[in-house]
Amino acid sequence: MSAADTLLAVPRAKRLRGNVPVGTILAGIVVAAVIAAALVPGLFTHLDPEEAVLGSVFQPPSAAHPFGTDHLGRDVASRVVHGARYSLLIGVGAALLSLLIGTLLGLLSVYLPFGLDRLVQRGVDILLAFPELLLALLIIAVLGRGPVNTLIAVGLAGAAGYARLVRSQVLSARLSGYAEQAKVLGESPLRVVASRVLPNIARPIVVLATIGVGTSILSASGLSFLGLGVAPPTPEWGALLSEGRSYLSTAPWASVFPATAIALSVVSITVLGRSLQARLTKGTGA
Amino acid sequence: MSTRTTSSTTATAATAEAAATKVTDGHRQADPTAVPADERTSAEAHEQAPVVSVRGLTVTFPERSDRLVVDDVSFDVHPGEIVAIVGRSGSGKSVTARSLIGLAGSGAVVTADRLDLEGEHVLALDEGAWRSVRGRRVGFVLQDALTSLDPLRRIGDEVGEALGRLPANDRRDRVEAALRRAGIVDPEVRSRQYAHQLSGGLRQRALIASAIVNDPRLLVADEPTTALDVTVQRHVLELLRGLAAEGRGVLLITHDLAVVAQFASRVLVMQNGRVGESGTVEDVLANPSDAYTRRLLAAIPSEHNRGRRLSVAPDEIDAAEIDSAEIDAAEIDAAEIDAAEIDAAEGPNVPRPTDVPGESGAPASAQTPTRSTGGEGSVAPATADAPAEAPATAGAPEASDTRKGSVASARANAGSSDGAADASGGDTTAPAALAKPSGTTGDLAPLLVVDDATVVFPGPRGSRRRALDGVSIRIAPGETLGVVGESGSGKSTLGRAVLGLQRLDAGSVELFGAPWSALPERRRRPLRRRVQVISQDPLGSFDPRLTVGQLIDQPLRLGPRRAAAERRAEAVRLLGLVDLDGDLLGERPGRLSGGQRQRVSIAQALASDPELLVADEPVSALDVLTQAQVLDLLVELQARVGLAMLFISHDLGVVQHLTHRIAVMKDGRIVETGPVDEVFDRPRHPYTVELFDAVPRIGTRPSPAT
Amino acid sequence: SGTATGEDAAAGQPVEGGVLQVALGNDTNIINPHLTGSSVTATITRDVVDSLVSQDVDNSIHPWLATEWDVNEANTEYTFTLRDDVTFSDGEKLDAAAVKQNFDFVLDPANNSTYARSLLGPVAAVEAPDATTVVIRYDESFAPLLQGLSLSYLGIQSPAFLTSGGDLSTNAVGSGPFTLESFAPGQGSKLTKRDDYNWGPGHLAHTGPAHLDGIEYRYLPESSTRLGALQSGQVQAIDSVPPADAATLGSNEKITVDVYQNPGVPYSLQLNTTRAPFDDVKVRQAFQTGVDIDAAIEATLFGTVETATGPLSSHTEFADADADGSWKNQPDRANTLLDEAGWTERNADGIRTKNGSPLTVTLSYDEGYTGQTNANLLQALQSEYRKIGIDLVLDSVDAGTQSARTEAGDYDAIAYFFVRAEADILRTVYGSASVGTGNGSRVTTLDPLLDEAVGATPERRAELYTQVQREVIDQAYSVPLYVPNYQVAHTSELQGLAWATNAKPLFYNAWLTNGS
Amino acid sequence: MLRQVGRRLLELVLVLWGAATITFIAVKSIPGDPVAIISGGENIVDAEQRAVVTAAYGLDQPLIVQYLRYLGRAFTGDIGESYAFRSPVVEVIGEAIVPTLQLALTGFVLAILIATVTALLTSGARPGVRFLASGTELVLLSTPVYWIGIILLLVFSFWLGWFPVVGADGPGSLVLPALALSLPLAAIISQVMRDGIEHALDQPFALTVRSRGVGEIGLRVRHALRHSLLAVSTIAGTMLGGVLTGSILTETVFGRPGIGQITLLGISSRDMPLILGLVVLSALLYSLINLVIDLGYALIDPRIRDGVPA
Ligand SMILES: Nc1ncnc2c1ncn2[C@@H]1O[C@H](COP(=O)(O)OP(=O)(O)OP(=O)(O)O)[C@@H](O)[C@H]1O
Ligand SMILES: Nc1ncnc2c1ncn2[C@@H]1O[C@H](COP(=O)(O)OP(=O)(O)OP(=O)(O)O)[C@@H](O)[C@H]1O
Ligand SMILES: [Mg+2]
Ligand SMILES: [Mg+2]
Repeated sequence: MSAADTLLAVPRAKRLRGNVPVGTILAGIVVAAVIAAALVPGLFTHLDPEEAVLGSVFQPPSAAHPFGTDHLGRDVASRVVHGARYSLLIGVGAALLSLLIGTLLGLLSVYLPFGLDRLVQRGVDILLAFPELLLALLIIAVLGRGPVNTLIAVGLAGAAGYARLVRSQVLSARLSGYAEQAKVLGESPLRVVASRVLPNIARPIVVLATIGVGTSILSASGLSFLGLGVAPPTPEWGALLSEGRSYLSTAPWASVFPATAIALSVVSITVLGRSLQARLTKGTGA
Repeated sequence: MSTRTTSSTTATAATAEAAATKVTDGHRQADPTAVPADERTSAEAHEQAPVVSVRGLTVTFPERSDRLVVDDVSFDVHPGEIVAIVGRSGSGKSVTARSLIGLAGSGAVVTADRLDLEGEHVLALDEGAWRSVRGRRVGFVLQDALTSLDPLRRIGDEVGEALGRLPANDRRDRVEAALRRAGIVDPEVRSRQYAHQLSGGLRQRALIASAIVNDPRLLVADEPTTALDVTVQRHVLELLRGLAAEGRGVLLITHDLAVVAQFASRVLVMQNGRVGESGTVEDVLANPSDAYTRRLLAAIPSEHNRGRRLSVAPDEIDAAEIDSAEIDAAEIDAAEIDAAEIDAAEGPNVPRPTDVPGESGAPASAQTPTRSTGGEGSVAPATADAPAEAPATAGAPEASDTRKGSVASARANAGSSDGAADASGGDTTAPAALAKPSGTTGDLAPLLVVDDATVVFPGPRGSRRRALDGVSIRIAPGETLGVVGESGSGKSTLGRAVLGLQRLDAGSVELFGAPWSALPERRRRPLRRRVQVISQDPLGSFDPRLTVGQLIDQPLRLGPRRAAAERRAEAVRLLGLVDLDGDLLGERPGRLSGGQRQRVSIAQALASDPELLVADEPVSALDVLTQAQVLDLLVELQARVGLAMLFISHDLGVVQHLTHRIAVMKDGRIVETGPVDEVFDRPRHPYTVELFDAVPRIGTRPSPAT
Repeated sequence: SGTATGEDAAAGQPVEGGVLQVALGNDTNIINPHLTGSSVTATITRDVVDSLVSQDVDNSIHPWLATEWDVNEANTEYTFTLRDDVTFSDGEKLDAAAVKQNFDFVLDPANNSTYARSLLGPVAAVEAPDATTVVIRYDESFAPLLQGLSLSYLGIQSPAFLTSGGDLSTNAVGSGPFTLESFAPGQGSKLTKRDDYNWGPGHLAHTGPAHLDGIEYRYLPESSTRLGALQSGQVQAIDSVPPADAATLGSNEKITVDVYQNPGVPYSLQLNTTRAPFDDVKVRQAFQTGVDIDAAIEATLFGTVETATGPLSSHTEFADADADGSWKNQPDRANTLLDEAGWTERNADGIRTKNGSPLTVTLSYDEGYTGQTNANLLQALQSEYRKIGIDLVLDSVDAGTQSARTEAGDYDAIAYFFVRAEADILRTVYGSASVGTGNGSRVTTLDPLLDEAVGATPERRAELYTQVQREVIDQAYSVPLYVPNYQVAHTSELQGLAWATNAKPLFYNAWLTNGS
Repeated sequence: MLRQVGRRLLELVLVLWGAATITFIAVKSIPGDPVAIISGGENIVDAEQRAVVTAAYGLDQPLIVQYLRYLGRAFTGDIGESYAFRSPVVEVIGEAIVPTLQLALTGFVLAILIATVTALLTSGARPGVRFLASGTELVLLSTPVYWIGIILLLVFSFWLGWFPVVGADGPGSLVLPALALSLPLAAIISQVMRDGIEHALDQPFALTVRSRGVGEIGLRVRHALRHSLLAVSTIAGTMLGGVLTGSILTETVFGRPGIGQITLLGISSRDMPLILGLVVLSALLYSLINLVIDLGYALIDPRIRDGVPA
């Protein structure tokens, strides 16, 4: 499922009005915590996420190890905290990459001259015909594993969806009254794109990118689950969940906490994205 | 059929007074004194019991605000009569109507002393009981026919929906019968079609069919003709009249006083949820006791008030209300013109306007200027001493040189930035009289020449549609050409072609004596400043991110190099020109009212200092009072800035009010063109005749079908 | 749980009937044992194809399809006498021509029978002088043949099937106690009993038809799923028991965990001797001896495996009886060795450096093949090695990349094991012929010893192999970790489970207590 | 009409060709030795064997020749033999697609059912109910699908023992995987659907319908639902495309055979013909689904049938 498709699924802004404030604040707190953990993990934990303590494997949650320890005696809490950096890096990076490539392709598919626009369009069609996961798997197979490669794979795989959305936004912005009005006023086409079309499609795209961060985190965790994402011992959340799931019956905490971290972050990011959308649409009075 | 007594006017006046008292008291309950009076009246007047009887209806939406959306409304609808509710947008007309079927809206709190359908109190019905009222005892035709039919279902299914469970055959028969009764000639075919396959008029008929399929005693029609062409509108209204004649009560909601004048027997004028005035149509229109009603009447544009202000400042009216003996000339002027329209052949009970030209300051009822006979400057200069410096010129200068002079001076005037800067407040500046070209445009090189323009669009399923088919027009400097015609006749396409937004498949557009449509966009761009547009939907033409100031700055930046402060000053000046406050510069257009938006749009267009303005239905989205303000502004600009305009509208009154010449379009062709009065008075083409005939006019009330 | 037993101490009398459900943790794409080296294929087809000979858990060879055989002195000529009453499940009769056809098929490179062909060795000719006699000839001595013949890879399949021209990879037709009813990659296989079977392997008492009506193998890759399936009784047996759960399972009375220690080369780190840092024997020795391997194994495999003591697991024939693993866990010695080798400085992370570059060891592994448990062990070791200043980098790649790297020598260490009851496996792992593929240490110095051993007498072979094993440890070509085992966890309903020597369960003899 | 069909076909061929080309380039740039894979993965391949295999699979040819040959053969419908399975790709895929289709379609139908019921029940409901519904949906959308699968397994198969987990046979074994697959999908669809229903309920025709005495249920089922289907079919179409390969995760958790499994295997073993086959399959499916969506639109919306903008 692509970020673009999720966006389509986003309920129209006004729907959420009733429960935005509390939810948004909570979501903001969660996202802030995740960002803090990514930047300064030391705020939350002092244990080394990669240090195996062979004497203390599978300790249930306790004061010393709030989330317990895993199959190598590593502190799960510390791994989850340190994992925020990788998951967030991948999520944000992949979303940005998708956004960049998608916007570029979307613009090119509208504005390139000499029929090249249609060429780009067909190219996007071809990319769309690849299921995202398959594309990501292929890219990983070519590039190898690792956080950066996962980022690239998820980002590239998602780009086509963004391109489609950007294209439709550009098209409708170009046909919009204000773009036409700018033309009547005598603005040059390039200026119309730069100062009318782009800024106006920026809103939905910013929302898309925000929600895209969440979806990218999910996609990356899927790759890790298949053993093709980030390689251990890097504590990316998907990898943690993937490792931990083998011990679900012995040590549920090794997988439950990473799973919760993923779900909670993605929910919060999505909630933020939606309230952002709500605010952006409200601001225009449309 | 329906007869009225003079006492009904008194009764309503009493109600209105009572209501006014109540508001000052802050109470919401219906004033008991108001009701018996009306009841007595109806008991006397109607031998039959009313199908619906409402007393003291109040509706609030407590979740939204404490405002009384409907405030103490009382009325009856008797079998066989059409009762109209008029009022501007948001005055509570629809909510009132919807309350009759228990659908006032989600979260609505409805109270009433009485809400009786055929004698049964229905207010306290539960949802299930309401359902058996809807569609069975009350047929409801909602506002906006074009979207009131489920586009995904067949007409037959829609119409038959109110029937409940029935054998398929019976159902089909009854659906077809209803369609036929609604004036659809081929119900077998139509019932299998979808809404989009029907024209607007047919859709409205289908909707009416779905409302009467169960043969309800009351039919409520909420603005049944708003989106329709005048010709279609007329047919639909005739149909309603026929249905009433069959013995139904019809509650007709509209904002068009002309429709009321022509089709209703009684009318309620609503304002802010309250009934400002009610009574027989003749009484209310001819002798409006309520200031608001008078404003509404005054705002209707037509030939007769051309060159004069349509909008009357509310304070003038308030002043008038305080002392009705000293009625201001300005409003009387408006009232008298409309009164003049009321056909002399009306029933004997109606107070009749005389055929004597009125004198200024005379009481409204006595004011009856002669109907214009088409001569220039025939409008009586009835308002010489009006406080609003209303049309100071009775007749337009006839000589072409004078006209030239007037254009020149107007442009010069516009050029000096302070010349118009003080144009604020509707009553300080008088719009100049319409400079009327006297058919001698030949001596001036035309600004715009459209020659044999043809535009072909690909239609559905590979078909091709000629939106423009060999259209030729020309507009001289300072001249306003009105373009009228039914929907889809190619008016907008013509406008877009003139703006250089629509490629021509054949023919040419020349602007300012040079090729235009033949130029590549690159070479058109420097000339674009000289031809500007005001659109029907100003909001859509504004970049939603920009403030009013930025919007106006947009063309200024593209013009001659100027410092930011200078441009700002210019923006303020332009806002002043359109009668807006400079404070609005920082506002976003989304938060402005419709009239304000349209003014901003005009200011933006003027910022380029254009010579030609294309106005595509610039007022059709506005309610009649706002429309009046914008039209006044345009008239003023015509004179002061000497703008030439291509004015597109489907509203003949508006066109007549504002333009010098008109072109009538049908199916992409111009079927008739000429000076506005000439065409209006002596239409030659049958389509023009039909078009003009269909326009409901106050005073052209045909005798009701009995 | 227990170690290898030839045959479960059968509690009570066998019950006839019932279909056994087995969940396997790995899958195979190809079910024809001639065409693949997949151990899953070997497991499943062990009950479908019969071999010429069978091998008991004590490594002794017994008759099966061959009633007797004769090997010449030089180990260059093997003559087999076949049973004459055996039929394939498609009705074809087993005879010498059929056997010859099987081996010729395997030997033809076009058939891509890579693994089976390597088991046959450098065959000069296969002959079928009469209907019940098969002769296999070599130009040079080849001792390991009999053990190879006992594996299902060289099981005899119906010649009619082999020449049918159909899709050979999705079917196998043999003379075994079960016939392969269906096979679906990614899903599993179904076996049904042959009622007329009467030629069971010589090392088992039972030779008649199988007790079970059928066996259904299902592929359940998720260990938690597999385990759950067993615990909830949806299957009666699973393999690849997750070590972490083995203990819990052991305490469950209804479930038995049977373990068979794999013969062959233990799971080992093979150190690339051709490039730095492991071109320096001192670094290799330090790496081999510097950390507490056994502790890491204990922690990550929860005591479910035996730790390795030498290059061959202890019950492989010719395993060095004196190997005791005493080379392990000598951090002081390792530190001295590293100091001597010049890795004296340490960087901020505590990693030793030499001329400014850190002591990094890249271990390239294919996660699919390696599996979660081994990956855990490697991570545990990584953590341990850091203590003596070695940065063990775990580079997880996919199978294709891994094979390319192995080929090109682009690694410092790789980890794998080989299952083979025959010490000749040492030639694959340390012989120059397989440098780049099997020989991860890329050593060529052991060739004379290994080549001589292939055709030598048992006594000489024992000598030679012992010498090889000692050298592998002394020169630190390898760091043996643990002896992989094959674990079958099964409910108490399943009885009579036996083992084939390549550590595969044999269900021929098994039964379900509740029958059908 | 004929021209339309022709254009669509041409587009399809173009997309297929593009997808196949990209895949060819990608797979050829995956490092590793295809011969080793062809020869059975873990095995040791000697030089003689290598030569035979290399020649047999044309791997000794220049890449461009391999590419052209592949295209040429693909054009005649022969997409080759899988390295890993040593069977024709068509057969391998044909076999794997059955369980995947079963899973995907069941999951999809289930998702639509769940979504329809929740959307109908919660559209326009009280804020509390709506919050609960949309909150649940959000959580389902934000939880990794495989984790949902594992939890379902744990609860319904291992603890409660309601459903078997193993394998792919019998309808019982389909329940949990289909449910796992359908939950996130249902979450999305029900959001879109509820939104569509509420949007439809806001439209003038809804009031008209009410004014005919039709009850809330009738209004929703007969009118609003159908309107929401327009939006739903767009998203559901793109989802369905994703479901087929998205089942990789579900298949892995539930140990089901199918396209997901062979995709993973194909990629990890550089099984070029198989991957190409899979890509061509998904491109075909993508085009097919788009076609079906377009047809579906036309079926739902008569305006589209007539080529009139809605
Ligand atoms: N469901 C509702 N909830 C809250 N406020 C409502 C609702 N329906 C109508 N209103 C408010 O009630 C007032 C009257 O609305 P109504 O639709 O009756 O006006 P109207 O006279 O029919 O106007 P128009 O000519 O534009 O149709 C408006 O201010 C509107 O915002
Ligand atoms: N971009 C377009 N593509 C195809 N057909 C078009 C396009 N624009 C207009 N048309 C068609 O051309 C015809 C003329 O349209 P136009 O908008 O000029 O009519 P109009 O007179 O302005 O009608 P209205 O009063 O409804 O605004 C119509 O039939 C319309 O459907
Ligand atoms: Mg209304
Ligand atoms: Mg138009």
